Amino acid sequence: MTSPYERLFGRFEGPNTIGNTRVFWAGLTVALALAAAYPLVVSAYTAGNTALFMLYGLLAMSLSLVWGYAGVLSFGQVVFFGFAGYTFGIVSINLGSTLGVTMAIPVAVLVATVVAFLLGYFMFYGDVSGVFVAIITLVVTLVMQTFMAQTAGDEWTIGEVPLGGFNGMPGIPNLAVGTEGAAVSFSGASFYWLVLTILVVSYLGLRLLVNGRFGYAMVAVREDEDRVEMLGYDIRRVKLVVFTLGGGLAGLSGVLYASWGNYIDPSVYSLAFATLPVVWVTVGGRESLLGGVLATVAIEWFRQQLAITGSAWATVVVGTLLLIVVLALPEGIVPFVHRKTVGFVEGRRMVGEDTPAADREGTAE
Amino acid sequence: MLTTTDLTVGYGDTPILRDVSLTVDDGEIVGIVGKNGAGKTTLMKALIGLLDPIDGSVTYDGTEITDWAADERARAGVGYIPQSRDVFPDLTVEQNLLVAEGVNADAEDLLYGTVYDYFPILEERASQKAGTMSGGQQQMLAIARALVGNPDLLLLDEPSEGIQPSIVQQITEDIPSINEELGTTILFVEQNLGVIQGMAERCYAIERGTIVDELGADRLADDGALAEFIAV
Amino acid sequence: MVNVVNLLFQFLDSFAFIVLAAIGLAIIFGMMGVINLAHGEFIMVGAYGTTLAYNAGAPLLLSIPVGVLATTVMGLVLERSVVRRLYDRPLDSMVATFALGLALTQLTRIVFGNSLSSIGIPLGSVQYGQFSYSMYRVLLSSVALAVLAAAYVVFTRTEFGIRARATIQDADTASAMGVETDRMYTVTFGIGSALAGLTGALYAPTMSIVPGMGSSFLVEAFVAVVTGGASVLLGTTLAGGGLGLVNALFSNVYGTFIGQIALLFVAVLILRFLPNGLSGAVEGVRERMERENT
Amino acid sequence: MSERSRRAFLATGTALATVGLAGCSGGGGGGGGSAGESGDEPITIGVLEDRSGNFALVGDPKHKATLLAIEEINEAGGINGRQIEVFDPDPQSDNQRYKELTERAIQQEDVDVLWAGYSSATRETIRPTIDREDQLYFYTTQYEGGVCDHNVFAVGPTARQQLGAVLPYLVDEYGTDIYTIAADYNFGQLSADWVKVLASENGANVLDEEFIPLSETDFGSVINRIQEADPDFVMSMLVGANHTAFYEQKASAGLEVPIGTSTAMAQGYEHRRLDAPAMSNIFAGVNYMEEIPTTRNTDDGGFVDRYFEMWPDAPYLNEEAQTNYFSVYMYKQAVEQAGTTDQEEVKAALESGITYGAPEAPEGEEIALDGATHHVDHHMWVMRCDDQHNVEAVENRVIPEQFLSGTVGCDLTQEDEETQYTPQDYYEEAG
Repeated sequence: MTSPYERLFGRFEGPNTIGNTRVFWAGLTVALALAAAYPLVVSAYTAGNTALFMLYGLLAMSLSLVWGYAGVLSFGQVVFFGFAGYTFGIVSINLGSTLGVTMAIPVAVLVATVVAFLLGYFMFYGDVSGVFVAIITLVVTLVMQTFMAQTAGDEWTIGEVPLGGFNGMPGIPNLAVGTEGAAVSFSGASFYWLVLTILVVSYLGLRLLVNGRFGYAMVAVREDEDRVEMLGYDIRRVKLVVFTLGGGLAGLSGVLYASWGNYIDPSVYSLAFATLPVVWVTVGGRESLLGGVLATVAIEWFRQQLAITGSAWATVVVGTLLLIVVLALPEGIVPFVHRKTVGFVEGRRMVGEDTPAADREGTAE
Repeated sequence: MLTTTDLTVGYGDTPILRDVSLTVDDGEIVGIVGKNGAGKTTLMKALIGLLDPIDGSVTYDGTEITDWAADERARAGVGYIPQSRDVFPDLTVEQNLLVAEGVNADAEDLLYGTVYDYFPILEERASQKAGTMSGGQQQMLAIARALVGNPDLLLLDEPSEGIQPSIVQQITEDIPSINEELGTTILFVEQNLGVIQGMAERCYAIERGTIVDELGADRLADDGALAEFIAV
Repeated sequence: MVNVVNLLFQFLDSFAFIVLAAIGLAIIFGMMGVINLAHGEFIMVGAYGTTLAYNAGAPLLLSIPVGVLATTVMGLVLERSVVRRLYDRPLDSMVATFALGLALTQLTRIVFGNSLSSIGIPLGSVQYGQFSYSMYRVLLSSVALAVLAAAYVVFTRTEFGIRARATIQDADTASAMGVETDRMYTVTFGIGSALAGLTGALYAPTMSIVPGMGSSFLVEAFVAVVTGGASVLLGTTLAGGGLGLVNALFSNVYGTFIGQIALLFVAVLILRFLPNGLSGAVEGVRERMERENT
Repeated sequence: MSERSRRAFLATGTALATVGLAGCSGGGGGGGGSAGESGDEPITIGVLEDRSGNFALVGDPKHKATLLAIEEINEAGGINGRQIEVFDPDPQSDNQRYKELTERAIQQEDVDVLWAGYSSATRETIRPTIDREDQLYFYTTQYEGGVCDHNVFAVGPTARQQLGAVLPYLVDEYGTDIYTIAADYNFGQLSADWVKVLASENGANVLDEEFIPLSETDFGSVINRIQEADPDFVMSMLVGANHTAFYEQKASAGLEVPIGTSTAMAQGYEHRRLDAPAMSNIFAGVNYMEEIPTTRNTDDGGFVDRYFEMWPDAPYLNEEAQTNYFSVYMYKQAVEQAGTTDQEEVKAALESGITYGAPEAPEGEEIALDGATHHVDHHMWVMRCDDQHNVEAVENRVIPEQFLSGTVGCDLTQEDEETQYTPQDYYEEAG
């Protein structure tokens, strides 16, 4: 006997996600309704500005997936983000029509996905693991920054579009879907709704994924690679699939980013920007898909407010708060709050199932 | 020499050992027998200080050491031979021994001569990386390493596990003679009938995290009585 | 036309830069598994300490130890207060060190302004034909070699080094052997910090002293650590030698732009074909030879 | 041919602008008719200059000098009796932050005029927003030149003006063989092109040119290559903290060739920061340095005195700071002339040809804003640094903006454009 509730939400629920109650879904629905109404009550500037934070949230979610769920310490989500942003610019400006813009979206995401696949293939099938993944992805990021900053010359022109070196690539069009004459173009509030929709669809899609068979394999890989291997899974394949998927998501975020500012430059590959997704996800809670998104919006809003004050202490404050969160709340804010409130009972049950005492003793002996 | 009182140990809040009370006197060789998963390794880790007890106390040489860290216990004279040996693979044999020189900070001199007498192969291979040696050789190194600082008490965690029989035999003979020559008190965990009978003067039997029986010399000689506690 | 002396000097220069940029990072990463994203700021602190001491009237030879000391003390304090809580959480330690770096850069700016007046490069030049080269930059290569040798001796020939390596390989077992593992970590982190500080101190005369100066070492440092592989000192030496040669050769013939591109390209090739890095490859060969001999 | 390719380029530019506009739904209330016509409402000025991050060294003086001008104007009764308010967040040398803050300045803070950014990259980041909102914008850095945009007043000197001051002087003094080193990004590449143009105009030749990555700090091979080429002088358009190392390293290596530059000293005051004699025999072509000997600048109560009275701890008063300073006054004049802060009317007033007695101009002279190109005919100085790091003026004259007006025919009073021309266009025009 399945209740209507279970039929509707059952596949989105499981021990791998936080929020498996009616209250959660009701709350989420209310929150979404409020979020959707938000642009109606604020200025176009505020809506557009919030859309930027939300598209960063998608980038954070891609890292939650690969790091929080599969335990792959990727420091290079911005690589795929940047590849997609640049590709979107190159393709859309070259084609120069609404249809061209529409076509540039899947091409850009595909390029990011392929780059993630290649990098992932070479790491995981080269048996690189653990913290070495972090350092290799970090190096790829830094290499991309150095390389893209040097593409100022005429020889670095793809079609009609110069890569632009340090100055970056201006003139990237707004997102649009359709052909000439029958097109929807996104900016201001409509861009906000587009980002919100993508975010929600991605969130629900990832909940399906992590609560499905493959999701269990992912989490198992994170918890104990050797045991997963003994159970007959190819951990390299699991990691590669997750990493590639994460790259695609980061790429989608990069497309949104490039069209938001009509601009992209090599600073997307900088150490500072590369660290941001890790910061968001660490603060929000890496094992919570929603936590990273919420933390992203909150942190970016806060950082922007500090910049607006023009205070010299802005970055010192950011650094100090970050340090405090990392030290005081190792699991991140959202899982912490969840554990302290609704998840108390549920959480105990999950810990109990996940790591039975006898199991541990068996390993120890 | 060593006493535990109502010792309760676990990972997080989940106890694995409950209310373990045991005593080892000076110069004794005491065994602990039990099945896989009974809590033997947990006990050894708690005794050397790698796991913090949830409750109860540990007394060593008349001093309560319940809150002492592992390195403090080692320097107070507790030698430890971990399960599955755990030598430092990238260090040479000699360097492995050097690391443990601090065991028993009170000892007058280091026992390089003695351990090389017992295990001459280690002197031959002094500059070989420990990770490249066979399992038996690594076990000898682990024992030698625990002995080199001349400990007063030696904790041995399953010395026979995964080692070829000839070396198991050698270890079974060496340990009692170390006990005799150096006066080292020995507490070991084991599942191998021959090793237990060859070494132990008496034994505690442990099941599901609690001590269920104590076996004197007479019952140790009885294969059947012993097998009851170690059969998997 | 390649001038051999030019090439040699440029190689020594690149070698020194790569080795010194990487060594502090490599020791902290290789020995402790901590990726110190504040590495650039540690270098900056070394440079600031040295420059401030020099500007206060101390001779350069005395100012360099001041920079090293300042960085070491800072490293020890940070290890005790922050880093040690994160040993088993590598990405969290990246976030924490990133946050530290962020705050350090801006604090430096608030306290000391946007730049310090710099120290001139000492020692003058060596002349040969129509060419000349800065003596000091060449001399740094011998310092780099000396640092590598000293680090090698410390970590393989001293009791501290052996205990520290034992701790890194198996902290529990090491502590059960009487090793104070906490102290090993602290001291190792201190050594890594000191070397980062030394790098800053040594390069202070050759660079613009600004709060963000540390970032110019990061690419070389991380590339060297990754291509060097797990065996830290050997890896850093090989990376410095190999990448330094590539960089010098291509810079010499085609200019600094191609020199940088070539360096990055070779680094990618190494990662692709030698997943265990240069040191992994060399040790693989050595172990095979040892097995054949025994 | 050349005319056609330019048209084609323009067409692309327009198409892009249209795509941009097509996507803009309503856009927000900034732009043309924002501020009230009358009354005592304050005028809001947006000042986005870097006070932290990589460009803080050069950005901080820009911020300070702008505030000085505003304070002076407010104390003297404001503009048409209206006080000036400032929106001055810190963009932290981060282009993304610039983008966000520009949107905010225009849409949320409703600024009447905007000063923003040091690097060309920053300018290009925010220019789409500026043009979408038709925001009056002053870009004050010395730069590569060529921006012809009806919303942008690029009032700093261009590469052609800076190099045009120093290069002919060096040809006269030292000879005709030039070696160019430049930062490997748009500014450096375009500046190097201008060196070639100016070399041919002055009968000199460029032996070789080298573009150096912004991240490079090791100049051993560069120095060797210069020695091999043995030029009469070097033209250096190196930028940023990393490249500053070049001057120390060349001094240490004993390279003594004269160096002409448009970037060193006037912006990052290397002659104050570096140990002598790193900057010895370096000639900067600039419109302004703290040391230029005009009465408006260095006399008692002059610009330098007023600046350091307001900012006693400031390290230096740099080239861009002066440009920010005088352009605020030019804006004041334009508003007074237009009688309103309506941005289109203020632009028209600026285009009518404002002149101002800026500190860079000697007593009795003024500098003129060229309405057609939105650029300034600067009074340019050649400043020489000696081995004690003292700076003296060796030559000075007015050099008008020539490229946009003379070569490509940008006339914003006649036709609104949003283009940036490059030396490529120069060659095409020249045939």
